[in-house]
Amino acid sequence: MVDLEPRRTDATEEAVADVTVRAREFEAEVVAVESVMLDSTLITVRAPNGLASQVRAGQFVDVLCRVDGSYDPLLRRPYSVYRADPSAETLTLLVRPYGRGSQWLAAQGVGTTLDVLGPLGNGFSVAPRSRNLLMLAGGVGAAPLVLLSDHALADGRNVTYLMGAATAEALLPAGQLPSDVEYVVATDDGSRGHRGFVTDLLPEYLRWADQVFACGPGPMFRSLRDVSRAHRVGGKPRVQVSVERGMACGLGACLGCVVETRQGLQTSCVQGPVYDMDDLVW
Amino acid sequence: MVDLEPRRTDATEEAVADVTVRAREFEAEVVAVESVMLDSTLITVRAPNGLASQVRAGQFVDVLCRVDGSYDPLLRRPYSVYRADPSAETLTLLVRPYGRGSQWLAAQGVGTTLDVLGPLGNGFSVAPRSRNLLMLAGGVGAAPLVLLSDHALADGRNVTYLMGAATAEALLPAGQLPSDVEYVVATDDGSRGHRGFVTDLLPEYLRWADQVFACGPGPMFRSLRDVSRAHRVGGKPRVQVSVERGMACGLGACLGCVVETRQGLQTSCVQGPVYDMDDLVW
Amino acid sequence: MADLSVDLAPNNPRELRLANPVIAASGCFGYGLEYAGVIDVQRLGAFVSKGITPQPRAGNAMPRITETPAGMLNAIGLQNPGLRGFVRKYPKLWETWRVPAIVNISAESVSEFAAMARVLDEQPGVAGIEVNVSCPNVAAGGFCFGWDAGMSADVTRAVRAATTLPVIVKLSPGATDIAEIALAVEEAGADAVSLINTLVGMAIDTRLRRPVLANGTGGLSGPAVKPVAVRMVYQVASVVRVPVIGLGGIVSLDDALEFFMAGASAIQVGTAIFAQPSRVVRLIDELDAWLESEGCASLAEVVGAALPTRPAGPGTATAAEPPSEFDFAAALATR
Amino acid sequence: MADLSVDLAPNNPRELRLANPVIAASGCFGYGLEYAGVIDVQRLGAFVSKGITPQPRAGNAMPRITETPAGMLNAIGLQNPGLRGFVRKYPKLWETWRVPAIVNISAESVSEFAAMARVLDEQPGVAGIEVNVSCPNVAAGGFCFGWDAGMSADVTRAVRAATTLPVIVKLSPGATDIAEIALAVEEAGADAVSLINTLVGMAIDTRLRRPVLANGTGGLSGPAVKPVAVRMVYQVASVVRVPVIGLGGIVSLDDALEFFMAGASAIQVGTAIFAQPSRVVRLIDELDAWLESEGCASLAEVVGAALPTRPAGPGTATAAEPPSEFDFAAALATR
Ligand SMILES: Cc1cc2nc3c(=O)[nH]c(=O)nc-3n(C[C@H](O)[C@H](O)[C@H](O)COP(=O)(O)OP(=O)(O)OC[C@H]3O[C@@H](n4cnc5c(N)ncnc54)[C@H](O)[C@@H]3O)c2cc1C
Ligand SMILES: Cc1cc2nc3c(=O)[nH]c(=O)nc-3n(C[C@H](O)[C@H](O)[C@H](O)COP(=O)(O)OP(=O)(O)OC[C@H]3O[C@@H](n4cnc5c(N)ncnc54)[C@H](O)[C@@H]3O)c2cc1C
Ligand SMILES: Cc1cc2nc3c(=O)[nH]c(=O)nc-3n(C[C@H](O)[C@H](O)[C@H](O)COP(=O)(O)O)c2cc1C
Ligand SMILES: Cc1cc2nc3c(=O)[nH]c(=O)nc-3n(C[C@H](O)[C@H](O)[C@H](O)COP(=O)(O)O)c2cc1C
Ligand code: FES
Ligand code: FES
Repeated sequence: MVDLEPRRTDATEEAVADVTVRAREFEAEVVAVESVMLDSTLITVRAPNGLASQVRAGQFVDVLCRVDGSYDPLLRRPYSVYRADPSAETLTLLVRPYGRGSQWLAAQGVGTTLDVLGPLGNGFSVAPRSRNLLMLAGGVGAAPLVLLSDHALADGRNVTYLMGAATAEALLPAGQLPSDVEYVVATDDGSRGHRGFVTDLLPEYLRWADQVFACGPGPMFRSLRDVSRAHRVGGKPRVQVSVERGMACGLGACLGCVVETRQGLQTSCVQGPVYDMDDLVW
Repeated sequence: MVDLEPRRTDATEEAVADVTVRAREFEAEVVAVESVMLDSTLITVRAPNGLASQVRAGQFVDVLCRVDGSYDPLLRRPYSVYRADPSAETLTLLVRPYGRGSQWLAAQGVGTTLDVLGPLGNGFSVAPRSRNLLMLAGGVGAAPLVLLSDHALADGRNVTYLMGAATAEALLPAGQLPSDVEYVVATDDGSRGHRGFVTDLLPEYLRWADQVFACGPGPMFRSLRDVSRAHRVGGKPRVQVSVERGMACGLGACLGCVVETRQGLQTSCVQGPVYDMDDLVW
Repeated sequence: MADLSVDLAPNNPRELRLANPVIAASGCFGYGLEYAGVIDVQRLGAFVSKGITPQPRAGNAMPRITETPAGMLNAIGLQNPGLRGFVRKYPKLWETWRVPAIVNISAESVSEFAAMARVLDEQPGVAGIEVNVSCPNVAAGGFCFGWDAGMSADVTRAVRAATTLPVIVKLSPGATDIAEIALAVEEAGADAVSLINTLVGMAIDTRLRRPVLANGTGGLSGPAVKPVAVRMVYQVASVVRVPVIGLGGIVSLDDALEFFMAGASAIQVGTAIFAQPSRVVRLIDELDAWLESEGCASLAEVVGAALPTRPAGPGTATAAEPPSEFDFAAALATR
Repeated sequence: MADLSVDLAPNNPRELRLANPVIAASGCFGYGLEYAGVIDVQRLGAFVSKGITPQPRAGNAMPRITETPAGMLNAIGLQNPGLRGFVRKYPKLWETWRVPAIVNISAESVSEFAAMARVLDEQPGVAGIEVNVSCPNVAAGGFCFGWDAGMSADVTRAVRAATTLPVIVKLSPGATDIAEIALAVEEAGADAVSLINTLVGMAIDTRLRRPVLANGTGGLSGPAVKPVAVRMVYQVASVVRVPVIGLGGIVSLDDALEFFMAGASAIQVGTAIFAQPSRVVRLIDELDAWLESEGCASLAEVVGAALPTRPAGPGTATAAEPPSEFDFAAALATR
């Protein structure tokens, strides 16, 4: 007789999203395009009713980066929501031209209609009692932390936004952040702010912060982990990171984007992309 | 022993183009875009040195109808040269939005750079002693006959240009033809010119014409053949037609575009697209 | 409204009657739930669950997916909660749904396949079983069941004996002679066949100088594979009598029509759902409208329309008759 | 300048030495002449002629080609002037060329293959023979030579005996186990193997309700097939010792590098030449520049870089070792 009982108790069962994600696939007209951060583009699109007010910081949208009639590139690309304007009913994305999808997207002009699926993902969670929020941004990782800053200020919290880049021109311009945000920068070449890694600045803010939120490239995460180990006390403050995985469906169906966590395998598109750093197995 | 001598004497050997086609693959900037004939577009591109003066009427160019970085649609699309301006060094194409390639092409704006291969094909041949040239155009088949008219007038010949379409708006506007051309039209709905098929007009011009040049949709060709059978005398005037085959290489290499002629199989991209109607096996 | 309904198990008293022939493919639709907040899942003809195995599986290491020209590679490695975990959760939910749910099963031995079918037989909310034979047969040294007619038939026979549910056998395109496999599983009692599963492919990360996927190879799907899928459906539909379910790269109505005309009674949409979820539902409406415009009262009128009138012999991919004379005018007619 | 040269017949005294590893594929470059007015043909590593058959062939009826997602189908039907017609015309022309010309041959029996090789052996201007085994074996009821290891070996052995020219055997992706075929033709005396030929596919004209191609089926090529080709090259390069020539969907430098890293000593470009002729020559320069930037003195340093260190056993498609731990940071590094 064949044994059909589990041989091991792992977390594969939980990996299947129980939640049904409420997302919309919509036609989004590009209403504004702006160059920013050296080579990147801010693309603002019209969003359907209510979406801009519902979206949570850290959530993303999946954009089809091709014209109708072409099947290549085939899959959608995820982009974090950079800013959401509920009164104008618009969403803004920060797109760095990297490969085929993003280059196509960054080249679209006002008036183009994009096929967008969202909002997707869990988003950051800010504890009700957190007063002081510390953002740690690298490159286009700046995007979800801008929306988080907007929301945090609206809720009356304090925000310090640390950002690192190679040179001054690759930094998010200060004008992009609300004036109440304390904006502290680092550049590799010292052309603005601290000369060195943005994570060098972390220790002095860790005591101040009730929560830390990070999004950036791999090396930044590795350094964040090391600094946290050395400088956090009793695992405080908690650190949430937004991770990046190749995605196909964005809805927990394909299991292509899983992340190993202490709670088992999780779909980073539904159960992520935001995780408590200490929950990640890495 | 295996017999390696030909079993049959057919024309497959001739089907291999002996001529090496001189063509250039070039980046062509779109310098003008104009709507014409209901839904079609005239696209004018900058051509490399000398090409606009070398191109023969009836030749075509192969255009890559996708952005770099996308592999779909994969193959080039052939478009007849509609007009060539040697002083401005430009070529103009007449593009009807039909499927994926032409829709993409027709949507490109001024400033886009296209990847173009050409000039390709044999082009029409006008006998030195031909005085009176009769054009027979249907739909975007108008394109090569416009360039042929331009060249014929420059050589001091007489041109009558017959064109048929469903409605007046689908006709080539008279302003697109040199004023010395006699332009005679037919529409299915009678909204301009003769009500009926353009080939109804043929008989009265066949006696006048020294040569006939035709390009248009299948039904027009069928009707041209029937009218010619009934009204030509001793096979005169000669009729040249430009045929359309799916093409991959445009250079006689793939053998995907062959046409059966009385001289054997021929590659319509090199040995065509222009044939003496009486040479086609159909 | 044309008649879009289809019974995919005409030889089975339990039937597998679908309101329309558009099915979401296995592995591309989770357990139905995942897409319920985005599209109206109940409008589909049916959906096929992610592949279930006897035991829970954690799947392969990451990366598991990568994009290729007009396609994608996946090596999920059948991550799933195992049959028991599956049974605890989904059948009772699906029982409340209108859309038929088909369970896709994979195993590494004939007896495991049979054991799974036996358990599923009793479950509410399960409309049928799709048997994925594109998996290694451990007893045969890891050679894929689906590449061998005998092994494919063995699995089919065992599953057939273990359940009265409609049984669809999903064929692997890795077989040199797919028609031979199809005939073998038909003979062994399959109610229907579905094809194609993914082709085995690989992408290399040239920066890291190793395969992109942690598993090395992966399954190729999406529009890129459509011509291979249409050919195989045509080949199989030419020789079997059971319904053929066609899939592989379907995105648009025209793609779907290619499969219907090649002989598919129903179609599945996989990868394209990832790209445009709403399109799979729109496809049903478009198909209905197209049939109307063609004056067809039912889909059945176009199924197999491109097949040669008499089915070809086993294993041949004979073409429909070429036009008897060189049709110059017809070829010109696109202009 | 990195060393781009490669000898594709190291076991053959006549050698098949190429200045660089970029070859124009059979059927996509005519007889070399067709592209001579558009690109500098002499810069190529080599080119392979259109497939030649013992007798002249008029090829298939039209339509012969159609486009598919990121690919194309062709059913040219080997239109060619026959061996004698070919011999009258091209070898003496090629003798004046710098670029090595390889002749692609097809036949329907082992003895015909051998007879062709015997004639070519004496021709000037012919640098090697590529044996296309993707054709029906009339003696075996039309079953494709290339799908059977024994039949592929028979052809190879016969050609080997008939000529001292370098012999490349071009493998068909229709074989379920391509590594087995590759080993068989290596054993039978092939100097090198090239792969892949086209996959068999079909497109349906839904307006006419019949296959688009007059022949019904056609060969699928272009970027769409690249993942299948890379996988097969990887699989074959893991087991054979003779040089492997990789092809199938190559357009860009990155595509070419995938094949080199999967174990190809040289590559062929087919369909992509139709789309962008100038790119095949640019590829040589890009490859050179890339090797320089990577600090490689020769191409050989990257050939097989993605292969597992020890070749896997015959017929297995074992992946390179997956990263030992879940490399979170590396996966994030693309951001
Ligand atoms: C949650 C999330 C949020 C993101 N937010 C932003 C943002 O705000 N701004 C921004 O510029 N970018 C963002 N990205 C990255 C973005 O989605 C694209 O990956 C990026 O733009 C590169 O795509 P491309 O098409 O240009 O590059 P490509 O050339 O297609 O891919 C670049 C690399 O990524 C890999 N890759 C791409 N797609 C997949 C996939 N589906 N599966 C596996 N591997 C894949 C490829 O293998 C390749 O090596 C985010 C990604 C995620 C997951
Ligand atoms: C010599 C020549 C001159 C032409 N001149 C003009 C012109 O001046 N203006 C103009 O608008 N059009 C012209 N065409 C037609 C043009 O090349 C395209 O075929 C047309 O624009 C439709 O392409 P598409 O990509 O929009 O349609 P698609 O949707 O790609 O194709 C439309 C149909 O054509 C078939 N088809 C397309 N490409 C191929 C191929 N490579 N092989 C086989 N079948 C194929 C498809 O099967 C499909 O049924 C010309 C064609 C030729 C051969
Ligand atoms: C991410 C992914 C996971 C898949 N998982 C399964 C599976 O578990 N069982 C199965 O039989 N097929 C599976 N397939 C194959 C699909 O069901 C389908 O056969 C294939 O993708 C071809 O169809 P498509 O081109 O429409 O995607 C999977 C495909 C993808 C893309
Ligand atoms: C139009 C066309 C004709 C071909 N003719 C031949 C041939 O005569 N002999 C042969 O071995 N391969 C032939 N092939 C196959 C190619 O040489 C090559 O194996 C295949 O197209 C895959 O490579 P690609 O994707 O780079 O085109 C042909 C391919 C095409 C597209
Ligand atoms: S992208 Fe499909 S499960 Fe996350
Ligand atoms: S298009 Fe290739 S031969 Fe004419």
